[in-house]
Amino acid sequence: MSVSAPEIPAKTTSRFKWDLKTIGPLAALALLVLLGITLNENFLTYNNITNVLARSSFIGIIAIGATFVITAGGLDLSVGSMAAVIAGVMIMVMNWLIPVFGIGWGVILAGMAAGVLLGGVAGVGNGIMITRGRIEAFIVTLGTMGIFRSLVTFLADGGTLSLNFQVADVYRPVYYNGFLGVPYPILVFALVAIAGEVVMRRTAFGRHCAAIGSNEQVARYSSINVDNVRLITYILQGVLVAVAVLLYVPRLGSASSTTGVLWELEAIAAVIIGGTTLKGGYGRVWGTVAGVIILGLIGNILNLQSFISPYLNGAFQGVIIILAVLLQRPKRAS
Amino acid sequence: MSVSAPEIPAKTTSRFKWDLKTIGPLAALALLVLLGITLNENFLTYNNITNVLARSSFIGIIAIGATFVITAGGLDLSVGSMAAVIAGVMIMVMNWLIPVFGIGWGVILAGMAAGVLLGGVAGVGNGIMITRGRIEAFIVTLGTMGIFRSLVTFLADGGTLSLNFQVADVYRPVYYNGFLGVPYPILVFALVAIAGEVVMRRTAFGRHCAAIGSNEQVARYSSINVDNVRLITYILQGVLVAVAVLLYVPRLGSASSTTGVLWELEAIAAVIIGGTTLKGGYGRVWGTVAGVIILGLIGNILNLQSFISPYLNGAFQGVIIILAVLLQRPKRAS
Amino acid sequence: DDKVTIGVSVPAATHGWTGGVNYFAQQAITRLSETYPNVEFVFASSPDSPKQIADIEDMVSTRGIDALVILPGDPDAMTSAIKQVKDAGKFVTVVDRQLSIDGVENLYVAGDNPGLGANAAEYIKSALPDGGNVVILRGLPIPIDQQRFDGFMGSIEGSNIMVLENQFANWNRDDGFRVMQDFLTRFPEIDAVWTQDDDISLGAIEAIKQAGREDEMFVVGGAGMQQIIQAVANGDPLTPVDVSYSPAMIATAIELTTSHFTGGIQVAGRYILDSTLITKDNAEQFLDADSPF
Amino acid sequence: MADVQDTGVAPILSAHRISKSFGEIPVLFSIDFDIRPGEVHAIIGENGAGKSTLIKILSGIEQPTSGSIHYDGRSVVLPPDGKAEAMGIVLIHQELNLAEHLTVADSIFLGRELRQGPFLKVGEMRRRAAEIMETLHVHVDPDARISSLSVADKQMVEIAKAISRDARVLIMDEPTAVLSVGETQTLFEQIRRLTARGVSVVFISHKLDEIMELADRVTVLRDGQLIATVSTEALTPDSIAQMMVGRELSNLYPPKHEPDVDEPVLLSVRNLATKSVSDISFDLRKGEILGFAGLIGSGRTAVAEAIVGLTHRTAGEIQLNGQVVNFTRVAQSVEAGLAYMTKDRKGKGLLLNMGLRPNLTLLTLQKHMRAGFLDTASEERALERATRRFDIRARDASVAVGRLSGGNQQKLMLGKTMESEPDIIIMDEPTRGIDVGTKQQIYHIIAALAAEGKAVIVISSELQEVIGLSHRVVVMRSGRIAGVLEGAEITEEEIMRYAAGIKQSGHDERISA
Ligand SMILES: Nc1ncnc2c1ncn2[C@@H]1O[C@H](COP(=O)(O)OP(=O)(O)OP(=O)(O)O)[C@@H](O)[C@H]1O
Ligand SMILES: Nc1ncnc2c1ncn2[C@@H]1O[C@H](COP(=O)(O)OP(=O)(O)OP(=O)(O)O)[C@@H](O)[C@H]1O
Ligand SMILES: [Mg+2]
Ligand SMILES: [Mg+2]
Repeated sequence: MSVSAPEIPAKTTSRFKWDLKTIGPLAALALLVLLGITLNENFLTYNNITNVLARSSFIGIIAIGATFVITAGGLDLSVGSMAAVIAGVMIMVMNWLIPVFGIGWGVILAGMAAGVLLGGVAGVGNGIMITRGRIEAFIVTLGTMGIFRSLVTFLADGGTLSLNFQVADVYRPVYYNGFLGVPYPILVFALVAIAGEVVMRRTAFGRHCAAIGSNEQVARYSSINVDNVRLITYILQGVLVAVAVLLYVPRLGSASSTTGVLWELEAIAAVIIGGTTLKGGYGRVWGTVAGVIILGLIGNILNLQSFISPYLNGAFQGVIIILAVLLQRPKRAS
Repeated sequence: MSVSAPEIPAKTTSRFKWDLKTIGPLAALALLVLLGITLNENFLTYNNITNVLARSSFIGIIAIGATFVITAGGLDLSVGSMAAVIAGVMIMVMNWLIPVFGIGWGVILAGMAAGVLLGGVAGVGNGIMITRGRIEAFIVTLGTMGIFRSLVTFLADGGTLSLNFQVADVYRPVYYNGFLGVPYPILVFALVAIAGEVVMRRTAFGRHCAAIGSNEQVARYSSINVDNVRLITYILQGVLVAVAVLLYVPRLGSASSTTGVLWELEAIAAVIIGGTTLKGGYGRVWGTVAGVIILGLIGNILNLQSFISPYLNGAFQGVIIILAVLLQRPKRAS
Repeated sequence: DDKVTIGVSVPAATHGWTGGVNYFAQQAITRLSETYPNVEFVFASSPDSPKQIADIEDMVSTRGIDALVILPGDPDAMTSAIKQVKDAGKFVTVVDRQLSIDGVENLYVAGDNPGLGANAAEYIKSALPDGGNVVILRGLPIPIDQQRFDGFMGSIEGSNIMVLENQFANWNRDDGFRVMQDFLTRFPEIDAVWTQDDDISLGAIEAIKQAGREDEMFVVGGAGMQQIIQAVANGDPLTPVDVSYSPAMIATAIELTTSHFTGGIQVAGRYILDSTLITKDNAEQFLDADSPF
Repeated sequence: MADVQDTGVAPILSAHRISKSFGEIPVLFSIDFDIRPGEVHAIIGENGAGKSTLIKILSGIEQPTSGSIHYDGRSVVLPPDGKAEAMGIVLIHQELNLAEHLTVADSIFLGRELRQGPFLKVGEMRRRAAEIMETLHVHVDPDARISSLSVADKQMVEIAKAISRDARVLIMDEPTAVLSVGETQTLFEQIRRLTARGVSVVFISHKLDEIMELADRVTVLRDGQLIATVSTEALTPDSIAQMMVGRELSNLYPPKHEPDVDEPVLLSVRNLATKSVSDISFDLRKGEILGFAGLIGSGRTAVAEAIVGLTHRTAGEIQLNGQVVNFTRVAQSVEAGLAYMTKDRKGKGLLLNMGLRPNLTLLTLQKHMRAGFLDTASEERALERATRRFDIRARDASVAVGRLSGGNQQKLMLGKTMESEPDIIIMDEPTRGIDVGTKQQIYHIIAALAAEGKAVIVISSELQEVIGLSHRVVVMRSGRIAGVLEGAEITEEEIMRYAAGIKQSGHDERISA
């Protein structure tokens, strides 16, 4: 066939299209920063910015895991309770091991290892029930949300599990100190975000997540091991929850039945504000990072002013979340 | 070519397939009832059963609305907060109108009208933002959830809004009394459920909900007004939240910022336990009713026994929810 | 520059009592801002510990507070963050809940949680000298609840009062109603109900009335909600007493802290507000028509 | 070949100087088109020529960028979203347009349910649906869910839905692409019945014999331009093809080179059984093209899916190069050099919301890794190669695959399967929706693969294709092999005899013939 069609040359579109959908979360972020600057001269100070970013890092790291889960068409409601259990167990393990290792990094590293292991196991549990048990992710993780929450209440005997003070003193710098003036939580968050973005865009796993979320059948026919990829997203989520907890414990030094309440909602909100589709098939990690920072800034800005009654904080938050997504709404489907 | 296919004879499947998927929620329900009977001799008493059903009726009525929203591929996270606002406003309206109407049914009917109106308006708000604003339902209703919750906190000044005692006395029978021994809340719940089932199965609206949830494009090309049908599901949800509140207010005569917390999760869980698919396209109201009663019974059973530490209530709940859905899990997709 | 900024941080109004805390705090702030124009208040109300820590961090880094009045939602979780405020040279007043290390705060204005439980237990023992059956409707599984519960159980120990069962009613009326209904189904003989919180009491009372068993038992709550105090004052046999645990303690703390800066008096140390038993006789002094709680 | 002269018959629906662009990309240039009462007007053209776009404009689904539409002589703006159905303009979309969760009866009446007051006449609709399906000789339960139907049955539901509408103009976009001969004939009967009543039909197909059989007039599009509208009597399949692709089309099928009898057997299937097929045994030799014929639902797809591990097999043995294999996942079969291309490109083949590149390489991402990361440049190169080899025409390379023309989607899927460089390829309806020009090219590719020493199984409902390509043909019927034909036996009549169960052979003697 020699006569080829007089094709309009395939447009070499630039890789990044700077359309509304792309800049949506960034625009919302920029507007919030502007608002912050107007409200308070201290807004842009080193202290304030590092404060906001450091405390957003827990949700941030969890939300990056959620980006993968959601992109692959799943959902994990259990992350907040999982964080509480992991924190509780970490604290108990560290307290137990003091007689063995003495006060010092040995105990902390053992605790960290226990935490990451537990996160992985919790992820395996969720993932196995969803993939092998073929139960709706919403239900499985709603169930484990209750189970984890109960577990931490039970372990803490209804109260609070507190880390031994001397150990807490050794551990505290992991949250409060930093490297070259950047607090460790921000560094870890940044590293996880960069790694997450690379995995999503530049590895087969990331591509497979999107494929599964987009059309599970097509993925299966394209020789993707759908169950395994899904399972891995939940394990990744579990491990990232544990990583977040590694930074959370030195900040609070305790865990109770109220630890991590509603984190799941915040994480999912951040993911969707960032432009990932809730039904799966398309995810972007950098968007999630923007979403997390938007949520963090909303809280910060509320503290910078005194006109809004604290009773109405939630309303302000709600309005901003809707506006942030309004900025990137899709055009009417053709 | 006249040779017609030597077909495998058309399966004449009976209208109702009594497969696991159908009887799943009923089986779970039956097992729970059995468990209850074993645990406590009073379980099957008239009092206990009417107690459980009557207090499940709020969530039940809301969950029936949620069945339509979810079947049409939507989601409404704001129902709990919406219930709180409606309750708060109803109480305020009734208290205000006492000087006008005096103590009596006039005030109550005015309050009811205000409640239903507000529910409808709230539904219109959610629905318009989702359909005309084309913002993801998760985000819109997460936003309004915050807004409504703030609003009721604000209206109650952080405390509790209480209905005038004399009006409350007139209104009380609406929750506590009944007709032929069946408490009114149960009657209303039953009526809403029957109406819901009929609308879902026997009207074009119900069918259009399923079509939209299954494939929006197909629905649109079948000249279904997708936006309008969606909008109506949210309005219906709002009105049903209001109906639930009409029964809630006479029970305790008060509303506060804690009213309706986590109702959205409970309603969605009931819907999914009932066999409706979270991603839309298939919904069944009777399943939702079973789901609601399952959730109600779990709480009841927990209070009727003493082996499980109250710290572990949530775990029991989680396990039962997962099991209830496990009973109706789909066969491995071909 | 004698301008003073005082930060006030309390938990969000997630149940009646914290609702009261929010109300009294804001009322005190409004009142004191008028009286002392040179004192500025920054108020924050936070749903959980991380958020509360974030709020006080923001107060220090962006609002330049000189003093902090804080009712920590979860004192163990808040201790090190509060210590940082102290280390930054701010005056710190802690309200209601003891931090997990001593000596952080300059001023401690406290309620007595174990005392709340013990007071209720003492009354029940005295009201049921021949013994009786008690059910307990607890709050949320957090430390305050545990302290109250332990206080109650410690006091009831050794008596002939029998605790049939305890369940969480999450400090709200709906759950109080629900749990009490089921307890009534389950236990044919209940002589007293301890709810440790008046919001729960209101729900439980409705359930008892519905079952028509209001003559068999009485309810002891806690925290001193106006509606219950009024009933106590009226001599309602269903609520013969209440145990005070006033959310207004936050106002006391704010006032004391303000006077530290404005009155030139050094304020420090511990102010413990007792949990007193409110009976028909002393109910009048606890009534406050303006309180929303 | 002159354009058809004005016959004086007033057209019922006509388009005047219609142009259409998607964003910057023009796809139709000033098209004139008209439909007369009671005629069958076919539109033909290469993949991506703009046929589907034109008829979407004629039914209001898309609005033209410029130009006008006249209906009954009056200039109209057609309402969007299928609302033109109320005016009597009914469209069957090229891509299946059914909601998977609904039942057959629900789907047929979707958007215009029969009601009694506010309530649906459920029983009535079920009965009418069954009737309509009966006239089409389709045996599906009106209560069956769409998701449980085969692609062909879904297409029949679409047809049922369309002919049950009160249409004045019935527009069908490649309705026969997934239908076998028998079903196509049933459809044609219905079309003739409708045209006899004065209904006008617009018919798009790449099967030129169908056009010759059915159409009164033919409009040819090429690259968005109107080439001609001519009456069918003036045409031969060759002349249509020539107008379509702009050159002579000789030798649609390449010459057959029978493999040597001593070529090794690459794939050997013995007594394979699944839920829907049983007792399947055959051999596939190196260099062989083995056709699978049979009526829709005869189990050809089921055999293929069982071999590659997509469905569970209940019995039987499969040998690859003499080794017993037991694939449970597609990845294993691809690894072993055995690839399967599905016939359901929308549901199982392509990710419609993604671009061409990720779709092309989805099956073979491992080939595009550098240091553990995806190498986009390498993927781009693969896309370039596939675009050339399979003549994939995307006017906008960044477009989501769902926006490609149907034939170009099919070509992309072919490219995707071939990316895995399999030794054995099972192609299920490989030329579904592909224009004759490209078909020829694909046939040559298949022949070339066989000549290279690969082995190919072609499952096809187009008998001509099976006959033209295959060295041997397996005919299936009701989940079993009814017969195996070779050489001169491979004729339309013989295949149909086996497929319809008129003739039956003990297959054992035939397998290794
Ligand atoms: N919504 C859309 N957005 C962008 N481009 C589109 C869209 N719809 C169609 N196109 C482009 O318009 C051109 C014509 O497509 P069309 O579907 O009309 O072709 P066709 O003649 O029907 O081809 P086929 O025979 O393959 O079905 C193609 O290049 C296609 O990619
Ligand atoms: N009863 C059934 N239950 C579930 N899946 C089935 C059933 N029957 C067939 N299938 C599946 O449906 C698909 C189509 O199979 P089918 O046998 O209808 O196709 P075919 O006749 O081989 O192909 P064609 O339609 O091209 O002629 C296969 O994946 C098969 O496994
Ligand atoms: Mg087309
Ligand atoms: Mg078939």
